[in-house]
Amino acid sequence: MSDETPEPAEKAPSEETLGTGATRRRALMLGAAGAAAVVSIRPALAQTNASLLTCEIPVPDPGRAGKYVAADGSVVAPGTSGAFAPAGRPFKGFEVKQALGGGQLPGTTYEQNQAYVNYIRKLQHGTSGFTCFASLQMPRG
Amino acid sequence: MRHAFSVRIGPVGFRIGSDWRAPVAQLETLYADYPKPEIPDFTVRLFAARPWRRFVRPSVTIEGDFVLPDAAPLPLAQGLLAAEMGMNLQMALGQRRFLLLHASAVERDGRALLMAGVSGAGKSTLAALLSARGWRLMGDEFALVDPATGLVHAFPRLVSLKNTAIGVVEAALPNARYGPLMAGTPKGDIRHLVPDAAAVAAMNEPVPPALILFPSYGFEAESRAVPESEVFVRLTQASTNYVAIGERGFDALTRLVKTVPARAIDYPDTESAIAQVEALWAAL
Amino acid sequence: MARAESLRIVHLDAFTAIYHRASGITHLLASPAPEILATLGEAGLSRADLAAKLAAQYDMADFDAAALAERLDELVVSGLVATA
Amino acid sequence: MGGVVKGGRLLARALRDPASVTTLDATGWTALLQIARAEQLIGTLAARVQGLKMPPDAARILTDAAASIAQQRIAALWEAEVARRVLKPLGVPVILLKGTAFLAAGLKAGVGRSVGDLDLLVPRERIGDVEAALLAAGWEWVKPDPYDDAYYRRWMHELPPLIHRERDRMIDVHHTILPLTARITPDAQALIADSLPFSPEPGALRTLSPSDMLIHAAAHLFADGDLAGGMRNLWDVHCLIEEFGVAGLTQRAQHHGLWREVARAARLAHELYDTPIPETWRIWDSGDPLYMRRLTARDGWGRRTRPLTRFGFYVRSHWLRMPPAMLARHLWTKWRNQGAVGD
Repeated sequence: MSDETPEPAEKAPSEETLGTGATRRRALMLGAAGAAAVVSIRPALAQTNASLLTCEIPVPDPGRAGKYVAADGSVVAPGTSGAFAPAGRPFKGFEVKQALGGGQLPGTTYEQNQAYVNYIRKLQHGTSGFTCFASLQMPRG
Repeated sequence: MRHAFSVRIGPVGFRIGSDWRAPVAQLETLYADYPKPEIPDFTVRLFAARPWRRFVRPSVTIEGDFVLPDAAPLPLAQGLLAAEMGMNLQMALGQRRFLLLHASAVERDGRALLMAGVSGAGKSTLAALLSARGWRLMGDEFALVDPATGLVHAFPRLVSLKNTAIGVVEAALPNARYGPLMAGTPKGDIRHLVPDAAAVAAMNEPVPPALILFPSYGFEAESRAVPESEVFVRLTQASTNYVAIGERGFDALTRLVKTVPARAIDYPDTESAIAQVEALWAAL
Repeated sequence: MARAESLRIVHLDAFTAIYHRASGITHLLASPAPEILATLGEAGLSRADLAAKLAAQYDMADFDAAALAERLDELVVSGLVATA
Repeated sequence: MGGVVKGGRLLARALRDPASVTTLDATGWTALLQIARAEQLIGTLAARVQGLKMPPDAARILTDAAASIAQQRIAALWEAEVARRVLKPLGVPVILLKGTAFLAAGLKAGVGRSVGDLDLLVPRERIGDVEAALLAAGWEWVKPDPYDDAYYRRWMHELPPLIHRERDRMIDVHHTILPLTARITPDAQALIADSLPFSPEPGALRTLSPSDMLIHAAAHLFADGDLAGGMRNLWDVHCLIEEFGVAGLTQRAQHHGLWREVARAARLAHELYDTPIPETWRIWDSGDPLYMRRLTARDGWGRRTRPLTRFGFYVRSHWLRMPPAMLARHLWTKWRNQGAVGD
């Protein structure tokens, strides 16, 4: 079936291209298995996927508020050396999705990001943010 | 049908047919200052699903050009609500000319503020309160974005106030006109506020959007910028026709997201919300 | 052999919003999906050529063929990439 | 003038003779648009009257309708394309039916036509493979009710409807064009054998031959429903006859055991839309007036009128599909499962 419309030269100011020229030798991470990089927008009357992008994961969960997060993701006493202070705000599903794919959580240093991502990976059922995290792991729906 | 009423709200014409006089009489009173369409865009029918239900425990079934299955009938005392729900449903399911955003909108100095959010976030209340402070009410439920121009068109239907918001708005707008108080509806107590004369007089004037807010009620006052991708996703989910209008919807929404700043605001009470809105607007 | 379809593309901070003309579906892509799409192009490439071209263009610290296959399959499932 | 012609007849006149709309007043336009929407023919109407002089409100509403249909077309063709990609490895002939076929083939019947579900025809002996491939590619059962499921599998001419969990689109996979319970059994093998590919590529989707398309449209109108949406079905019949003529149609329809249905559809289409059919086909039988009343039963508010005719057709549509004992069992099971539904 003929379904290809050639891309016309667009005049809309917001129009951009996937151009690769400017990104030569930039780092590209393929990301972890199961961390989807494509979300399809569904009609609002049947929303599932898109809400994942805005669901929230607090680090750590409110039950352990104030505690620090160690490099391996475990929750430790405040002030433990080598561990990181709690995140200033909960992370959105889409931020976590990106971090799982090799990106970085906003407002974090490299090591802090690793620790938080490890924490999120270890989330257990019943912990705040688990449902959001679990949904992110589901392959498209 | 036995009784009929028609009205044009912003750019959209409606025709409502009813088995009963009462809902039509209420619509005639409340929409008295609105124009009539020549040919309506949408039709809503309010009827008795069984003939005797016109008289015995009369219950109003809602139908129209576009329907959701399993919409429960309402008692006749809530016939006005049935009519409004029917009109909203036609917009939500049938609107194809504009990108329809589930958002309230107000205008000042020729620019629009959009307030999007889930039900209960206070969209209608904030829009009504801002209208009491000199903003022009463009609509409390739907904002219509024209894909061709990017302008926001007004849809100033009756403002639907629920539960505690009724008292708050009545206090702020003591001289406004209101519909009957409908207690115990499926959405709680409901009372409709008639948009003021300025809102109706200017409803044909579209304006460019200048700020998008995502209010949430019940938290300490706070405000943060919302990144483009999140605004985009939130608005696709706040739109009932984004997918149905295809590439025009993509163009309209990406343009909106790229050109208009967006912030999420938390507020503990309406007074604080109004102050935050005015401050953010002043800082634009 | 895989090729990218006809698209409208707008970059939104860390994401790329893509309107796929043939399906009418909007997708939101995170890295590395947009880069894979751009590298494939509408002309298309074999899987081996895609891997080689990506490696030539980008510094790929965690490259492995299985991970690339998974990313590519995801794009195929979404309809954004057609396989021959 | 506009006051005389009402209901479905008003819509039929506008489709048959687009210039007739220039005589309509606002009330006439309101009724016409309403009826066209209710009959799912507003996109067709928009295409027919495009460019004619009309009130600005009507022009705007029809422009919106045309845009909406254009988007539906994209979604419908995409659904077919996804099915093609998923089923290609099976090496099974996959035939598009009804609206999607009209769109894909660029037929007149597809112009402005609304298309909802995707209807496919595949060989009966391969339907299990097709089902498995679709389930593996993200389609799911719509109805969890085991009675409905068993009913479909045992008696209908299709799989229970499937819906895609990402795209929310339905697909109906058929292996013939009438239920197995119907007393008529069309030659499904001949339908497939005479189907035509859309392109020479291997694995291309296919369409029924023009005669079979028309026969299917007629069968669908009378045997497979209660005449709901009949005006649109007849418009399909009209367009197919206009585009392909009627040569060989009689023999082919007789071969499938559907000549009676095809002849009636042709007569009704001729009556409503001036379809060009041979003089000898135009003699009405005693049932035709009833069908015509039923087809055009709409008021200016878009409501179905003439409820008695409607009820008769509802019973009839089930009667046609099932032997009486089975009908009783079906209605009993349906009723039992319905529970209390209030008044």
